[in-house]
Amino acid sequence: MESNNNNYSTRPKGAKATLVKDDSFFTKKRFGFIFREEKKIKEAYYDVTRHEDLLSPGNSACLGCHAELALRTTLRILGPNTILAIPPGCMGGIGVVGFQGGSGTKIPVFFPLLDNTAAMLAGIKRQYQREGRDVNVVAFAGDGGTADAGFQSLSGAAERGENIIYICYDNEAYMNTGVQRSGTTPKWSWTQTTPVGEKSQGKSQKGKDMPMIMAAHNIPYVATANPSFLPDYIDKLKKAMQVKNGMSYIHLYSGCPTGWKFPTEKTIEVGKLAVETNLYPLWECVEGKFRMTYEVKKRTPIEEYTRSMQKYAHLTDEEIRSLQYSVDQNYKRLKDLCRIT
Amino acid sequence: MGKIDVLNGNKAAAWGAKLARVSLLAAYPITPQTPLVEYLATFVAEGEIDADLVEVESEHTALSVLQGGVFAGARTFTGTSSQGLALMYEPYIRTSTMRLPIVMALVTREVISPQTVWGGQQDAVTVREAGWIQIWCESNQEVLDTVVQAYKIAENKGVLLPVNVCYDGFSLSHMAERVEIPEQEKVDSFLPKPDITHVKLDPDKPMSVDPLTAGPMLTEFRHKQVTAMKYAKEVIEEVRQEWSQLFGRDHGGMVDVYRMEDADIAIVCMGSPAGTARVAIDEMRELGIKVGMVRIRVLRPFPVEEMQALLSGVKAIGTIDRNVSFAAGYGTSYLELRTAFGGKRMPPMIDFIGGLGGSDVTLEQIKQAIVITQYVANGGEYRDVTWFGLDEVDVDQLFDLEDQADQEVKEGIV
Amino acid sequence: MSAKVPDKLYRLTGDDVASVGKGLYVVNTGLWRYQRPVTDPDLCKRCSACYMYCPVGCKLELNTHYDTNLDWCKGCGICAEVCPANAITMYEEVGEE
Amino acid sequence: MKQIRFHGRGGQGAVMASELLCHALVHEGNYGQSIPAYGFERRGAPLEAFVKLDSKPIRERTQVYEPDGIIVLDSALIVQLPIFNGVKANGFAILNSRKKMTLDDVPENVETLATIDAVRIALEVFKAPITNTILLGAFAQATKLVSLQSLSECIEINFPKKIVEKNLVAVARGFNEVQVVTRSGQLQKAEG
Repeated sequence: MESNNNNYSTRPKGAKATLVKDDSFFTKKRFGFIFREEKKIKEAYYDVTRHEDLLSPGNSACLGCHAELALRTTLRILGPNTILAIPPGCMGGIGVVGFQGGSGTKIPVFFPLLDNTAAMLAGIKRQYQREGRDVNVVAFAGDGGTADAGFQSLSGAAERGENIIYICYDNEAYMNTGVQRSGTTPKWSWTQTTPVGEKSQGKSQKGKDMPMIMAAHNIPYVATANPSFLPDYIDKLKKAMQVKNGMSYIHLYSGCPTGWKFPTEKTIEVGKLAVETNLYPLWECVEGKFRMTYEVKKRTPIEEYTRSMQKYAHLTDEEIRSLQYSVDQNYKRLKDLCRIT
Repeated sequence: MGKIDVLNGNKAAAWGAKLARVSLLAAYPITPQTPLVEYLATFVAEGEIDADLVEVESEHTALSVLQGGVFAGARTFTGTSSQGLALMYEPYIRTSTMRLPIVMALVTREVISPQTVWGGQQDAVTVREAGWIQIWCESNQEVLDTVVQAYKIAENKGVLLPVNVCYDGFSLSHMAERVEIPEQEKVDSFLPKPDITHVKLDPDKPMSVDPLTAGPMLTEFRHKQVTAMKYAKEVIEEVRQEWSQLFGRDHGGMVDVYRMEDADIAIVCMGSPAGTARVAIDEMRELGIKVGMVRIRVLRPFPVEEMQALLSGVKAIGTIDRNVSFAAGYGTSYLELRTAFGGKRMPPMIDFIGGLGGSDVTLEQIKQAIVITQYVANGGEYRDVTWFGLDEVDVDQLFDLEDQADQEVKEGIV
Repeated sequence: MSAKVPDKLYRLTGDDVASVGKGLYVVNTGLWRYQRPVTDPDLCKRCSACYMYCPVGCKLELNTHYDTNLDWCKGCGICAEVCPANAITMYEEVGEE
Repeated sequence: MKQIRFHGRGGQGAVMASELLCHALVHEGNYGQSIPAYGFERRGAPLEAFVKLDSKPIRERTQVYEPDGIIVLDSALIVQLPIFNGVKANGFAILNSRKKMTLDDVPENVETLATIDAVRIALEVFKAPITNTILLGAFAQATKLVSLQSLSECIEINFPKKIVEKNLVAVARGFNEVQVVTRSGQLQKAEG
């Protein structure tokens, strides 16, 4: 727990309130779920505060960055006995590995290449295992470093059963270089390389389902998680840390106010909507057995999600219906998987 | 006295790694390096090497695994060739900038296209600006000895650079010959345990590795890299001395010199053709041509001072290259020699390109090269670069044949 | 064999031979803020939601409520949004103390 | 320096034979080089391997173009391929052949001709047509360039345990049962 600090926040003289609540979508406040999860959040709070914040207090992440939140939480759960790989991407760009002779974290951290994260971690883990030391060896990689350029090395490491924790923060595009499409960019997303125009409605292909692909590698632990649902994520991270017979893979939804174009204070809410619409269900696959970890009682229409950000602003009703269909199909398939495994 | 065995180049390299007591291995098979991977796997499977062998899915990953291992303090080994090296290029450069003392066998081969799997030196010379030390071997004994020596050079605190032990694909990698395997205890006394701390990922002593580094700092690091490369020359020489005292074998330091004491002309080459050149030199000396050889044993750092000292006084130089440089259409050793003299007065020099795509540099070709170089030494004019197999080499025209000695030399070539 | 004494003075990199980071690199993100969160201690229920969801990790637990360390707060407004008690209000930074 | 060319098929053990011969030469304190031909040889495809031997270190790093003799592991290759190409004068040929061959059947530069029905012996010893060590035994008898004892010792050192015994029998039978004829007119009987 932090000690008291004299620099408390007070209202500057004459300053007006900036986020005025009314009924328009972008400002309406809808965080009922936090009431429901209040107890869990308090429990998670005790988990999180067990270790100090291992990330530098100041880094260059955008305002409202979901991934920065996730990374801070991740390190506080993993603790100081951890070696962290941050391949090129947003987290590297904001200075997590450091800048000019300084480190962005209080634990050992390094830049692998964009496409060799899992391989380098495998080498580190193998050597420490030889020496009989149990160290958390963890990747925190973007979707480009995971699903695209980094996929071969990740797939190889998974198949070889390397005992590493691989976390992908998926903000659905190459955000560090300024919003270009990636392999996980969903259909119809606007990006700088899939612009919307006379002959284009954004990306014309579906994104690849990275967590399912990793589950198909038959590794001991695969999960999806979302930093808006921190207690769920913390749970999964702890499970991942327990795995000793192969790779753990966690796919993190990672909202991006800059690249998706929504107000910075809405990050948690957008993430919440992704789950509540069944677009991004929270599940885990332990030794081949699928299980939902967060049951959505009544799914929210996908339109609420698409309307919450500019990257889908161009969608027609027809396209939204088609999107709804595919969301429902995916969800049904997942439920079936949970049932039959 | 060690054990005498018959080893091909790949097995000699594997023995070198075993004697160096590596703890982490990762390699992906590629012709002609493939047997090396199999030998390493067999050594590990039979418990002869106490190491982890990571069966990677590509060369890119092979080198990356080793980098991770070094970050955790491991002594590592891998090997590759040609396209594998090309695929490895991204982590390859970084190995030298991170100053990781990784040793890698580079079984030299042509690069495609055209589609080929055969020997040549194009792969290795192409990456000579990637910051690795490159040591070129002539025999399988040298391959074994050099792999062990390479760790001592690479892990020296003033060097801390990765080393490629280059040996010609097939000509050495698949050719088996008599090799003496040194005793483990003696190697242990020569090569201490690795102590790599300048980049170490250890939760007990956290640091970040390779943070963003801008101009002024990067300039200093680059300068340090170049300084280390220069210093490596001294270390290579020291290691040579120590090795020859302990094991009684000397393969040369930066260069390997043959019959240069009284030489009028010099042949300069690299890798396996040097062996054939020795035979050619002996034969041509019988016929009265005073020829010697300077073998480029270390291509990076380049033996600039050694070359100047050895070659300034000869009357002509003939370089033999199993590779080409696209800078000016010469082979690499020709180009590097020109740079080594840096505009200073140097003897006339001609280049011979041969042995590409797995063809032999034959005894006859080297003898021709010697005669042509002698002709140039005598003031004759000859084309700057001769491509064996492509350029017609008519040595008849070099002789007026009134002289009995000329007649003998001419007959000696074929 | 010992390490070679460098022939240049390395002002920035000292004894390091490769680029490494020792000591913490900190960006002064307090300067980024155009709006600041202000917590009403009377309304704060100490549920810790703001603490948990602050991406910058700049929330402070006090005896009475959760406050904000303005050295690092970037002013994203997430805390104000997630607070179930509506105890946090965002105010514009007007450039005076 | 003596140079020898092996002709065989992928899978018949020509490369293994060339390496074993090399081992035996080194075992005797000599120097040897064994060089497989480099290509895409698959099982059944004709291939070559080379051995160079000398009493001093061999520095030459080239393939063999003009061998002092040839060893042919597969009888069909005798008619299928120009196996005598480049063989030096006073050369030798060690042939696996069921047919009894005479010096009239081979080019004039072959001084020493050794024939042996290695397949029959192999089937008796291995129950499979593995002829490489049998031909090496025949080579030792016909050329005296290596001793049977060295070959046998190197088989014991280098071969996997379970095939050592049969190969010892094979190399000895090759040595003892080969028929050697020379141009100087003499029929040399196997010495037994």
